[in-house]
Amino acid sequence: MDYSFDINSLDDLYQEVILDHYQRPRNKGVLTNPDISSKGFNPFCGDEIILSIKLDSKGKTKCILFDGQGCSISQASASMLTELLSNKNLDELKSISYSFRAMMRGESLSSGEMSLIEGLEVLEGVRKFPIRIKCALLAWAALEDGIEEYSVKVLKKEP
Amino acid sequence: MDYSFDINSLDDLYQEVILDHYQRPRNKGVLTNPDISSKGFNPFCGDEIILSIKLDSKGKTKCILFDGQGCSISQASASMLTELLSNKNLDELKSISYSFRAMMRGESLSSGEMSLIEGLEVLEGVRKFPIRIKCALLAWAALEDGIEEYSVKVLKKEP
Amino acid sequence: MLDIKAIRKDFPILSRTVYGKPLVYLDNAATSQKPSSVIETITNYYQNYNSNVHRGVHALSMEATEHYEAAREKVANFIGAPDSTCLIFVRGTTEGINLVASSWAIPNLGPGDEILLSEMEHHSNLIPWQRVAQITGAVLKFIPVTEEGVLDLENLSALINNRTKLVSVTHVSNVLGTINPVKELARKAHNVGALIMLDAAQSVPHMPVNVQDLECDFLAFSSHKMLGPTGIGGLYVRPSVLKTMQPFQSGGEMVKEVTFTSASWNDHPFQFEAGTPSISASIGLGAAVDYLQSIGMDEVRNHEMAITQYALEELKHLSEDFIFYGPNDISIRGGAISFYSDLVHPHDLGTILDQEGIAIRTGHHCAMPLVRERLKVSATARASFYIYNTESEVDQLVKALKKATRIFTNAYKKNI
Amino acid sequence: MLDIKAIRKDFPILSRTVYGKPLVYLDNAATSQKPSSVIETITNYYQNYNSNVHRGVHALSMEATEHYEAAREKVANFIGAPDSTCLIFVRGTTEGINLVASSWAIPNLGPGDEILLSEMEHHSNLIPWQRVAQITGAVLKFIPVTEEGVLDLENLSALINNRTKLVSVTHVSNVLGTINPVKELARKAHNVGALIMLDAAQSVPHMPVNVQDLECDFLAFSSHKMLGPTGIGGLYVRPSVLKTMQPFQSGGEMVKEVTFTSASWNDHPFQFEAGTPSISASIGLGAAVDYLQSIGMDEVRNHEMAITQYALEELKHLSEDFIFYGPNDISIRGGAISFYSDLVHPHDLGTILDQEGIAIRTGHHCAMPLVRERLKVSATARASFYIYNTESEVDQLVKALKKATRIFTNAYKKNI
Ligand SMILES: Cc1ncc(COP(=O)(O)O)c(C=O)c1O
Ligand SMILES: Cc1ncc(COP(=O)(O)O)c(C=O)c1O
Repeated sequence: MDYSFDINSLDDLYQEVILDHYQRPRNKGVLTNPDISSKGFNPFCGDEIILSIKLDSKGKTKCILFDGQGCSISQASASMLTELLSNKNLDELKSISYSFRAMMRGESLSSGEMSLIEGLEVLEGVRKFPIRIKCALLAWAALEDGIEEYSVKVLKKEP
Repeated sequence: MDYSFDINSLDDLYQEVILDHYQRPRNKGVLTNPDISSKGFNPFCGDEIILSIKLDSKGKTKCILFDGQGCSISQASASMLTELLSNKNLDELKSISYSFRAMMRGESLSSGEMSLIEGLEVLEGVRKFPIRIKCALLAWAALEDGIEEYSVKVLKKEP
Repeated sequence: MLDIKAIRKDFPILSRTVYGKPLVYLDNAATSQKPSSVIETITNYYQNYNSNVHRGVHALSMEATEHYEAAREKVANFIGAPDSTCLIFVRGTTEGINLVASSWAIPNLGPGDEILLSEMEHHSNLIPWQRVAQITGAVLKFIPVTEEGVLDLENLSALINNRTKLVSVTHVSNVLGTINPVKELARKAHNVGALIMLDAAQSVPHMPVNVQDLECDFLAFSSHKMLGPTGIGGLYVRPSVLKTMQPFQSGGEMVKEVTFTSASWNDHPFQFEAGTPSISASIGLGAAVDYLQSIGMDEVRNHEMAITQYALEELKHLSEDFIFYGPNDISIRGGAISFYSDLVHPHDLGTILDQEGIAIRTGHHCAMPLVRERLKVSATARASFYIYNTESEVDQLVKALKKATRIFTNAYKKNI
Repeated sequence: MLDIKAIRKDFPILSRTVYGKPLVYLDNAATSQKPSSVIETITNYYQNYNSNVHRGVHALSMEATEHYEAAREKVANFIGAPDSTCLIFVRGTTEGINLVASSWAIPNLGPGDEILLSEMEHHSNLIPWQRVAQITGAVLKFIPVTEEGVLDLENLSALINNRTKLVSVTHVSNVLGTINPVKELARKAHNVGALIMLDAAQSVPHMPVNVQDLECDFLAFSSHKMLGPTGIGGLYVRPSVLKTMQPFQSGGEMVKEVTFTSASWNDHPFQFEAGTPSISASIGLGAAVDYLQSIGMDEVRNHEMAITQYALEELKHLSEDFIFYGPNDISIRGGAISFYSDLVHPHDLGTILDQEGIAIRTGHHCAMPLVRERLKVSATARASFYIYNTESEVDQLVKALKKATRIFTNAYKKNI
């Protein structure tokens, strides 16, 4: 990249929805007895996300909370994650996470994939600020780690 | 120094006397029971000088041998040292060594000092080759170390 | 008074733009910019006398060796070392501290011995000692940091006691800006027979530093923070201590005689410089020292006091959401100002300022325990100054911070 | 065929004079010269995007980080590493070997374990293992060197046995020029469950090297010997081994979460790169790799084979006092030729050649045990070639050696 002349719009980054989630985070907190629990940490900036998930008897997400501290992007992305992922099974969670990653990598998504991540498109503006992509992905990386750990430990199968 | 244009005369360095000492070293060998014994080693080029000195009852040098391997300058300087230093007491050895060092540093010597190191002037040409000065001094550094060690250990006094 | 305009002309990077806007570089505590004289010294080395040092009889090698050792002389002289044999070239402050940990502390410390640090240490002056503690059984103690951001010396006589073997503290904090009373600490340490190491990463570049004056035993600093190249720095060790130290890395250059099964060590400082050194960077550091000395370290310090004072005053005009860390007394603070606002997270501040061409640092500044456990935030924003910074740059900083506040305040208003 | 004329134009230093004579640089095994593209890359870094890496949200820091990591990619790709996360930036070969000694060998070896070296190792691949042996109780074994200057593999099955935990050998000898059969050694090592480390200081600059092809576990090399800046180099570690290694130096950059009393480690390779790295040198090394790849490593190797062959033939015309070391078979030797004459000591040869503008190296070449205990001399003279050397330079070398012989022969005649 050439940083000499590129001008990026801060409006793309700080969309209203994002700042809303940052300032009024949904589902913030920590579950006492979660089925899945996982932490994401970015050593370079110190941002932190803790996810805790309770599954119902069918293996679907019953309750997802996040906790943590960090910039608007990491916190908003986590908040949006908790909203979008309620009442989904683990395979669905993974599909959504992979689709979101694909979007953040700039890949073109199928309409099926697009519909999976409905509402998250507002985060696409982050792509213009490459250093901030990690912020947007922090909660999702934690989610994937949590599912993997759960699969290995609880379901006793390789993810 | 500027190495771009300086031209040094190899003749100054490789004077006949020096090459003579190099090719027909005087007093080469190792004493079995020396009073003073010392080794000089230059880690950067591997040159090595071993001095062994026997003193007479008056504390004067009775026999000085050198052994070792290395370049013409280090070996010739050692050979010349053994010739010049016979039948001298330790203080005289030190005065000669210091005067020689002074000459190699480019200091101007008194006529007394000059006469002390008579014959060693041929080594002054080495000064035009700064990297080789260490070669010329190797045997002398060993001598000084040897005297110091002898003073501390045998004479039990600080040098 | 510094002629800042003239100085700025010496730094090519200061005329570049970022997103079409002039660069305002306020990240000097992370690394400084380089004057042309330093860049040209490096170029000149590679174009005219590049060679390996210490082992060659040819002209290039002699020339390179002369310049390399002349640089060591300059740097030793710059920090007031008694001579250049007690100045070891290292990669930077971090390697300097690791060297002391490996070559002095591990061989000398044992269970129950105490190492005294402070709560405001950079990771580089913390984790090596955690490792030493783990290996030797020594115990880490910490001088607390007060609310104001200075060392709390109230219990110092308990903290520096007969078990204390080493005090290792930062001379100037890279987060709080605090200048610590290191000479006092040195005296207290020596009184109980302990040694003192100074992390001088943030002092040597910014103020006169004299190791004999400070009575320290070890002092480490980084070239890249003092106008010099990356990849080099200095470690001063008091001569009497140097003699007792074990080798560090091993290999070529640091040995005298070697057989298949044994080796004897070369004289210091070479004993501690295994392998081909960072020749160009060392010589470049020499040029940086020349540049700083031509300005005068007192002048450097005066300029930084003035601009820091100005910045502290101007920044107060920001919304009350902003918290500023570190002492207000300018005589005990260097040119780094950390701040935090709940409204706009430091990381977001960083991005918004970047769009204005203003480079500040955000995060934990490699001092996570201080930032998280004492300041109790996950990150701060930090502006840090050097000889080429101007009051007008401070004004731009304040303006951009106001813009950031506006973006988040407007959203906030909408969102409630 | 290389266009040597064009290549020489890329190296500014080659147009300088020494004592009024054109420089003939034949000390490439010690360090190589640098093309303009490398020098300009460094200048460009300092003039346009100098910044600390990995921790900044501002443009300069992002730009510097991109270039720094792109350089890592280039270097990893150059040596055929599976990806760039297993390429650690180190100061050079020496630090690379020290890292393996500290972070892998010391934690893994114990009394009775064997480390197999060869008798032709550089101090940098000997002394770290002497230290490991001392600390862990492991035992050093040596593959002998034959009269011809190659490894004597006759007793290899005894030397590589169940107690062997590591084989560490030089890929190409800096004294003898010998190219060792390292792939065979790698297989034998792996057969007994041992790992293999290659000192590739003299191979990576001069021939195609592919770590996966060679099946090695560790491989270290220096930038300054391959057209790149001083102060940087690479250590490749096989990914499965990398995961098991302990940290090396500690401080900033290599940690994840830090409290006052504990720390967790960052991902590799960052875990092994404590402190601010040699940013400009790493990026400069990337430019050196670009330059070498634009020529092609096969071409580099072919040129060196041709000029070494030519030199070996021409040097035979010298007086019979001269002894030449290393294999005659050009397919197993690199471009370094060591020689010795009782008539003119290597050190004197060095000085006389220097006066003709010819730079060769004299001494023990940091391989004292080989030179003193096997070749049984105190020093050798060594001419070593690279892409910019010409046959006419070889002719000048031979001519100057004849002059040296004359000076000493004439004296000899007079002196008897
Ligand atoms: C075979 C060999 N190994 C190791 C080294 C050490 O490399 P450096 O001094 O760059 O660490 C060298 C060069 O000096 C060498 O030729
Ligand atoms: C106070 C302090 N100590 C140590 C360091 C580490 O310096 P380096 O990364 O150059 O080794 C820094 C800078 O990052 C610092 O500010």
